[in-house]
Amino acid sequence: MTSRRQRTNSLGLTKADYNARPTTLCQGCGHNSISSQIINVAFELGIEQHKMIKLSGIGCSSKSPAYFLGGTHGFNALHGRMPSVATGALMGNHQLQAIGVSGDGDSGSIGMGQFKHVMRRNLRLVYIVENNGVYGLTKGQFSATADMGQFLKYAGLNELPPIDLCMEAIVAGCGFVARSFSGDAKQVRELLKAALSYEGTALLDIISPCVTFNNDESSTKSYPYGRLHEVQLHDISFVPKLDEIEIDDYQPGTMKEVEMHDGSQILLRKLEEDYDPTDRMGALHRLQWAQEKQEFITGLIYYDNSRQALSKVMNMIDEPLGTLPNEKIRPSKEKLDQVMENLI
Amino acid sequence: MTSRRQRTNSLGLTKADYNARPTTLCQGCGHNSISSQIINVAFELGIEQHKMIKLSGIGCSSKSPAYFLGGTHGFNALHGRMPSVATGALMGNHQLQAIGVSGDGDSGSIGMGQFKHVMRRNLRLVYIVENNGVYGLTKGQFSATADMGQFLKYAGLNELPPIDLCMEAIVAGCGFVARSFSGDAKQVRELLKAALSYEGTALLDIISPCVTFNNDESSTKSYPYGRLHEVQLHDISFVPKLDEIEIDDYQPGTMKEVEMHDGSQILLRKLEEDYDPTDRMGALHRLQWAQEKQEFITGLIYYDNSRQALSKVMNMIDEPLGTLPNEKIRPSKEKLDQVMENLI
Amino acid sequence: MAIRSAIPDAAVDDSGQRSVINDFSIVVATANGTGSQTSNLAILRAIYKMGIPVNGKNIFPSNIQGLPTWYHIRVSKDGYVARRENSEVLVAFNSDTAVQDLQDLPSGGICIYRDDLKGLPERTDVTMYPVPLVRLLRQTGAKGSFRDRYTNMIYVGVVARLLDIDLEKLDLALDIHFKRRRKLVDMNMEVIRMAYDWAMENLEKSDPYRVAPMNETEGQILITGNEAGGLGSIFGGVTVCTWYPITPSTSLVDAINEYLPQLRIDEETGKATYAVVQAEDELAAIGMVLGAGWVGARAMTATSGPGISLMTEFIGLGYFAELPGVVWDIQRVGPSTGLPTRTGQGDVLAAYFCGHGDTKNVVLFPGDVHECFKFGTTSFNLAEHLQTPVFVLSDLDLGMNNWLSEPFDYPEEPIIRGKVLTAEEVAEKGFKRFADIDGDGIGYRTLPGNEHPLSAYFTRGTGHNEAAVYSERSEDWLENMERLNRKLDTARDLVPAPVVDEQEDADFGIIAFGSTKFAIEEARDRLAAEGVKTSFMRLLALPLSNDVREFVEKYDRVYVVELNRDGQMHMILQTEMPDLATRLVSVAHLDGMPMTAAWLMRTLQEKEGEAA
Amino acid sequence: MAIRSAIPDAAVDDSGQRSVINDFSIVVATANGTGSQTSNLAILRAIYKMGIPVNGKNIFPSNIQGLPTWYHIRVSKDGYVARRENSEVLVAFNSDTAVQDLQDLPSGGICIYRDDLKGLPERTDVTMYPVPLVRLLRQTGAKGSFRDRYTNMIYVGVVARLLDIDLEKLDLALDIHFKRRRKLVDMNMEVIRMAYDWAMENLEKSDPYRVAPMNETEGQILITGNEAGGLGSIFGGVTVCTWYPITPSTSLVDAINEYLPQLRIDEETGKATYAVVQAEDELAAIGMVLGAGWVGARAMTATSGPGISLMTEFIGLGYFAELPGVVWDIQRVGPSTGLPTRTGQGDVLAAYFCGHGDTKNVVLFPGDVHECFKFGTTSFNLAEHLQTPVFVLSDLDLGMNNWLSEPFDYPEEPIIRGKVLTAEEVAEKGFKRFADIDGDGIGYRTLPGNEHPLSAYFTRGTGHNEAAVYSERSEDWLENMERLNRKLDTARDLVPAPVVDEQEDADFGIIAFGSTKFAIEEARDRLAAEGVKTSFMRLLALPLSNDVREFVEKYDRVYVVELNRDGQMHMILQTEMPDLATRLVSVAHLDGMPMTAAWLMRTLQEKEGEAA
Ligand SMILES: Cc1ncc(C[n+]2csc(CCOP(=O)(O)OP(=O)(O)O)c2C)c(N)n1
Ligand SMILES: Cc1ncc(C[n+]2csc(CCOP(=O)(O)OP(=O)(O)O)c2C)c(N)n1
Ligand code: SF4
Ligand code: SF4
Ligand SMILES: [Mg+2]
Ligand SMILES: [Mg+2]
Repeated sequence: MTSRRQRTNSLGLTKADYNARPTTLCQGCGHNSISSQIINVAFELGIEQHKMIKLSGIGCSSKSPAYFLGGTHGFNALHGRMPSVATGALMGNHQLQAIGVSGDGDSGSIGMGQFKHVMRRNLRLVYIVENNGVYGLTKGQFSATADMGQFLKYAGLNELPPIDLCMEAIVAGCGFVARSFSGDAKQVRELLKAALSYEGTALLDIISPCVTFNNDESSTKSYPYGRLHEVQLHDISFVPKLDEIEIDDYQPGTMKEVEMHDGSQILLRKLEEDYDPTDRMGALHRLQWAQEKQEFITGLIYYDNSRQALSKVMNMIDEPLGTLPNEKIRPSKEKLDQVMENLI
Repeated sequence: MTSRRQRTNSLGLTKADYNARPTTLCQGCGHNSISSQIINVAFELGIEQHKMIKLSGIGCSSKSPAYFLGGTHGFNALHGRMPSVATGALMGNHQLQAIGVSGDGDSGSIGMGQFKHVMRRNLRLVYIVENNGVYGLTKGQFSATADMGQFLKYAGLNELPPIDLCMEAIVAGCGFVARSFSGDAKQVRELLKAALSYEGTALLDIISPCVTFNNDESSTKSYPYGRLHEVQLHDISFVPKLDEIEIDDYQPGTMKEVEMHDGSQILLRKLEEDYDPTDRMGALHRLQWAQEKQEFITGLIYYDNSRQALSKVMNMIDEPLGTLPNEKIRPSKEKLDQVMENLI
Repeated sequence: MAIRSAIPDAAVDDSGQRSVINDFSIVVATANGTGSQTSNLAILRAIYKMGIPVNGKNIFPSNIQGLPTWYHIRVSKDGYVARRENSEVLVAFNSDTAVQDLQDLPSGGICIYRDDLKGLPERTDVTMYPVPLVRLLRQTGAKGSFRDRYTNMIYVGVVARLLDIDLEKLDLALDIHFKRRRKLVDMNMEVIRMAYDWAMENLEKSDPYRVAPMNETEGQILITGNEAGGLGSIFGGVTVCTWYPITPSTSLVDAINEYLPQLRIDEETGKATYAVVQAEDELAAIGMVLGAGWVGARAMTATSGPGISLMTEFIGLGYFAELPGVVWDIQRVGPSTGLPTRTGQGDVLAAYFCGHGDTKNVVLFPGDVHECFKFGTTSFNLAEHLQTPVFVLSDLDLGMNNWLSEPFDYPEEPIIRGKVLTAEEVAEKGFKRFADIDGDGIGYRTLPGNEHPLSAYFTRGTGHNEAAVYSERSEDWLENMERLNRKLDTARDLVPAPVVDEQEDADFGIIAFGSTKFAIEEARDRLAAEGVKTSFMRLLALPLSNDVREFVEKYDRVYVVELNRDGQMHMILQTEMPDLATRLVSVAHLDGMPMTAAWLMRTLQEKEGEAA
Repeated sequence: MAIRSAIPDAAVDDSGQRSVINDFSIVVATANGTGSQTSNLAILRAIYKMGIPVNGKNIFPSNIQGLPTWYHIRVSKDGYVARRENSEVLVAFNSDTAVQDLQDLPSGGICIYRDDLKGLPERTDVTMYPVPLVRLLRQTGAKGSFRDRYTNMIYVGVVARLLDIDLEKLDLALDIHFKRRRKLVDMNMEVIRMAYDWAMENLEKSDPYRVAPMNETEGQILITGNEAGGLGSIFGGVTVCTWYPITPSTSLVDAINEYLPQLRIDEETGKATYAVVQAEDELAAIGMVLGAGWVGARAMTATSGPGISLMTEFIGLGYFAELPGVVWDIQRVGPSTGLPTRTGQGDVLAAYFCGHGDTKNVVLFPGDVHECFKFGTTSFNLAEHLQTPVFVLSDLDLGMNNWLSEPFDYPEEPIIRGKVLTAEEVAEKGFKRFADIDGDGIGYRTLPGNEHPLSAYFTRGTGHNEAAVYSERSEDWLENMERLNRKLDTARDLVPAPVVDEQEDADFGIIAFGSTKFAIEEARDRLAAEGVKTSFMRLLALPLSNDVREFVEKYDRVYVVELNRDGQMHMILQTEMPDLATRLVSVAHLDGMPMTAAWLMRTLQEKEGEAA
């Protein structure tokens, strides 16, 4: 075999270094594409895998952390409970960058409460919902994001209104809310990069078709539907803080730049004229409208970086709490004696 | 003692007939006022107590069903779990009219998931949140509806954004969403009456001050704040279907009538010019605005009766399932034999 | 006491050829999500349609597509249906596992394999039948997803030829499977026939295994425990069924969903006499059950271990507030998420003591599909009569695999609604919710909707007195909790009594429960053949009925056989009979697979050796 | 063996008057939410500042305001602190309960009551001291909410006069209570003095009860078990504490929240070396604990029964995925919501077997405030060393009541972080997460953030092999579960050993755990005085250490004493020692109140009678 030099990134690593175990998901499952994009992004950004953690709940989607970033510690938690485990992990070590992967059943049904509350807390967590409108792993029941009126061979007719996780996140206080489509690799990548730079909880609600149980074109969560109907709100690119920003074809009014905490930028080339992702009401409005019209909008739906990450709010020491030396975590004898004195 | 004739209602009952055990809540607790209004409304509407059920979770608020409608079966469930118990009860007997009482901790913290999902299901349930921004029964911790930046003696500074249960309900698909103030007896009553006529889940988010732990005027959930800052979106009155409607001072454009499924009407005398409670986006918008401005708006915030109650969607037989005769619930021998035949 | 070899002795048949007829096992190794279930079920059905007792067990992975799956078919002229440790006939169609699969094949067995498999070990002690899969597939002209399906039909054809399976019966089996859609049947039969013919021409049968028609399955049905439980619940009068999907319980509710519309639509109105609700999680599912039970519905849910854990708080409420409700736990392997597609009996303690504080719950243990059906009525009757949550502990093996069985008789057990007072009765006798009028610990209840003004009371998980009024008084607490204990004692007489089979002068006793009965019965037969006499008590319920003690008293050693690590039933038996504790010997084992008679014989032999 | 009368024999003092000094109990009956706690604590503190051993128990309702509350103060020159069945001194200030309260007063007792109480029974066998509350209140000029508070100070003054409590010490007690805010102290002392003076002039002391200074409490601290546990956790190195409020555990986290800023702000940076998070519920609280434990934090939560039930699924994950974490369960009375403000020991089974499938957890049982403090370190050490969730089962009585105690010594037990590999160690030795290298069942772990590329692994609740890779293989499951059992055996040697006090030729043994020790010690003293010898083993942990068996082997009868209905520890002991099962006699009782020595003596006497 000819030994072609493999492309390496700033750390001198090849993309293969970001692989993990081979997937056991179905061929063509949207979740696999998302895993690939995570690998791509980690490679492109030159991420050090040991500085990250990956977490998930239970479901096909939640299995996927086993299939990317093999050099990163992972935690496959309980059904619907990834948020609390991530919260604990990020309290115990707030230096880590966390990716949480969940499903629509995992987050929208059993995990609804934890989903809402992790959004309120605003930890530094990229929260990916691999949304297929169905319970994949248990073979095809409707999840809470399935459309009202949808019909599935296994589950019959869905008669309940869908939960829109982007809306839920915004209402709960999340400051980075995006929707994308696993078939739109570039957008997924750029959103992922931006989310990783965000100093708080970033929600990526990625429509990720289940080819086995919910891929009929009549379903808004299918590939055919997504390919035909995706409406990008903007063309998004992420510019890391070190890069020289060079914007070609700059036309006033067609481009929005969003400056992030760490100095990176999100560049949005507007496709939908007056969409402003920093306007909370506008964002809710747009989502509501899309829901009514069954429009599949994608892009950075809402952005706000006015809230601080929880570790800052809590004034936590810079070092990870979990590995503080014993001297720092057991007060002195004098201090105990003082306390005792006051109790006499 | 002189025996004054007591006022009686259409059933010949006095108001006292709607009492239950004496309250064990603190004197002046907002929850007690709400209980009184429930008693008033039941008396005024001539409600037959055995046709109702009352349910609750755990908390001071959730104790209150013990203090109204003593002739009604009650169920004091688990913390945050009233919605599922109510759902089961209304599946088992969809003829019953249900009042569910919960607290802001009960619904907004531990019960968030069930809260959202009962709204999606749309059973015939009047869901009252007695919202005081605090955990009363466990003595003064912040609940999820407490304002960001609020300070409490016991709990210190609240650094998380509040959950707005009206917004949550609308986003989840609820078609009757109202906010009120336990200090505004008349409004509470009219909203309650309307909610009882609604054929689906109706949310009443009633700010109900905790005089013991959260009644400082700096708190938006206090009596002083409520009294000073309440902004009614409209003056609401409920007209049962049998009443002759007589509207005095009718001025075009100042009044909105909402026709309910059962023929009753809600009359809204507009106080806020262009507020239209049947506009979902407008409602979300208004709530969002109020949240940002810390405005205390009350009234019928959102109304929609396009969805059917779950029992209809499920095409359930008219009689309560729970008490169907044995013949109706055990299929015949012939049917079993048929099934067996097909399995050979 | 020698353990027999796993391979039945070969006999010599009329034609003078050594042959093993209707007494061997087949294992089909494929990947899941390829449709191999259709093929495997076809083989199973065809054999049983030939009148031969047979049992199929699917050992499948916890994913949707592409991971190894093994389908075990046991053909047993004597009607044994337990798993066997070895299968003599291997269909090696999964390249990922073929090497190991072939290694596991016992000496003398046969291996039917796709000839594109690489690196198979050389074995001279087995018969190898290569199948030129790619070529045969090409002949079918199959493309795309059909390639997978036809691959599976190809091994059906080859197996049919080699084992003498009747092609007519295969056609019948597919006809049933595809619900009479002949086109589908014919398409698949064509492939089967092609492979059959190819095998006829190209493979020389040189092994002893084959089937031959019998008359032992006439009129029998083929059904899974979950279907039986679902049907049983329908004939038991379920009106509210709530659930949250979880393997291996999902198919129980699937069955309910499938059969309800055909069995329980009200004839007059065309409306449903039931409600099935997919809940947002197990917390909600059990909450709904108790809410529905409170208003009088026969309410149930089905779940597995993780769901039971989540329901713990609500079960405690149900116990203490005395609410009826039925929870089917189709056990898989725990702790935690564990092995979702493997079988076990590890939730005995979790169910019996479910809840903090002092709780003890009624638990039923169906041992076969008949009992699954039967307990559909029994569970509701107990729940309503005792006003308490009732668990039904089945398992993945019983629940998800197909079992041959006599058709179910119409239930003899009437539908019993328990002590519910009407308005008239309240008027007559008065009403105190928790008064123990009958001395059995069970109070009378009224349902919401009862018009009598005194019928209303407040149901709660907090302390209360006889009149259901909130109380923190020590005496009220004590009395109430003692009454609940009395109620549990009442339950001892009400729950189904153990099934006992005693042999005179038995060497020892065996106590077990649930689906291990098949392995135990087989082991007992084989032991008996070797002169070892045993008595067997199969528990059908907790709390224990009083005859358990009598049984244990009779034997010096009573082996408590169960599929878990800690010997959970053994613990419960010990605590209820401390004076007999040392007679009770735990035989507990859990590796995710159904128990085999061979393992049990070996283990009993060892333990008997120790005791001797 | 006769039970002594509940009232201590009165002695005759120097002055020739019959007197009971420093050996009686007071009960103050008020309504909650009125501030009576301040008054009661003042009495308690003043007595202890007089050098007299004393203990206070608050029997309060589960609401915020207006329901009956009883505060029991036991004055005991001998240092007994268990609850007594009767109190000789009644302060009847709650009109709702006064009739019953007076009825409960033992003959010879005294009743200090507000003279506006109606319908009190006539009793000639007790001494009645009426207090003209309204008049005295008027004298204070108090209005509004001050009326309640001053009402309570009025009884303090009267009690002080009648029992000879030192006014100086009362001043000191209030000074401590109000944290040196003298104005508050003086305002209240003024009312106390007024009432004292009124009593001096108007009430003629005609009963024997009084206190007299001793020197037995010098240097002692007054602290609740929850404060001690909170402090202990801080000195044990807690870094992440998550919680959801629930009575009676809330005050443990309150203590942590109160002390952390003063003890654990990093001196260099002024930043926090800890994180305390109020979770949205118990499911989230325990999830956070396990997530934090996974990254190396010493993480804990505190809850009570309902919280434990909700945590069940996560505890199973913690057990199986081998994650450290500490759960304090301050037990209240269950099942279900039960009696939230009453005490019990009903969560033993729920904690030990928490989780479906086969789980067994490490559980600690502190018996006094010292052990609460100590176990703050022990619990984390065990959790990290054993890589598993550890329960600490305290109870409401121990946790929420104030106890006199020697000040806590600085912990001797070092902080132990368990088997955690650094990047260098991974490079050197390699890494296989679940390999049992040391034969103790405990693998080595790496923490997220470890730079070595081989250090990463995937933590999960599903089946896995030694290398932490997903596996459905039977052998992997078996091996892993057997290793977990070995780990539990390792725990037997690591957990704190039982505390044993044996008497030679003891008539029988007693096994107990937790806060019942006070009643047991008192009962043993009294039994000894009557010639009955007993040996006492107080368990500090589950799993049982091996010395338990040795203890049981020595006695024909071993009473297992516990505050629950079902004798939960008794069950566990029986199953672990079936051969000794018949020696173990359950003495279980739960009515919500702390155990009394008198009850225990009575019960033991009965059981001994039966045995004889
Ligand atoms: C407590 C609990 N309940 C139920 C299950 C069974 N279960 C596993 S995955 C799943 C649904 C997964 O759906 P989703 O989150 O949408 O993921 P997908 O498979 O579609 O990617 C369920 C119900 C479980 N593992 N745990
Ligand atoms: C599972 C569980 N966790 C915690 C508690 C303790 N608890 C009782 S009430 C309550 C909070 C009540 O707050 P809210 O719902 O706002 O009612 P409020 O008392 O303010 O009316 C809590 C945490 C409980 N009863 N059950
Ligand atoms: S079942 Fe659906 S979600 Fe699961 S792996 Fe297959 S395609 Fe993906
Ligand atoms: S504590 Fe607050 S919420 Fe509870 S009863 Fe008192 S005033 Fe009401
Ligand atoms: Mg999904
Ligand atoms: Mg509240």
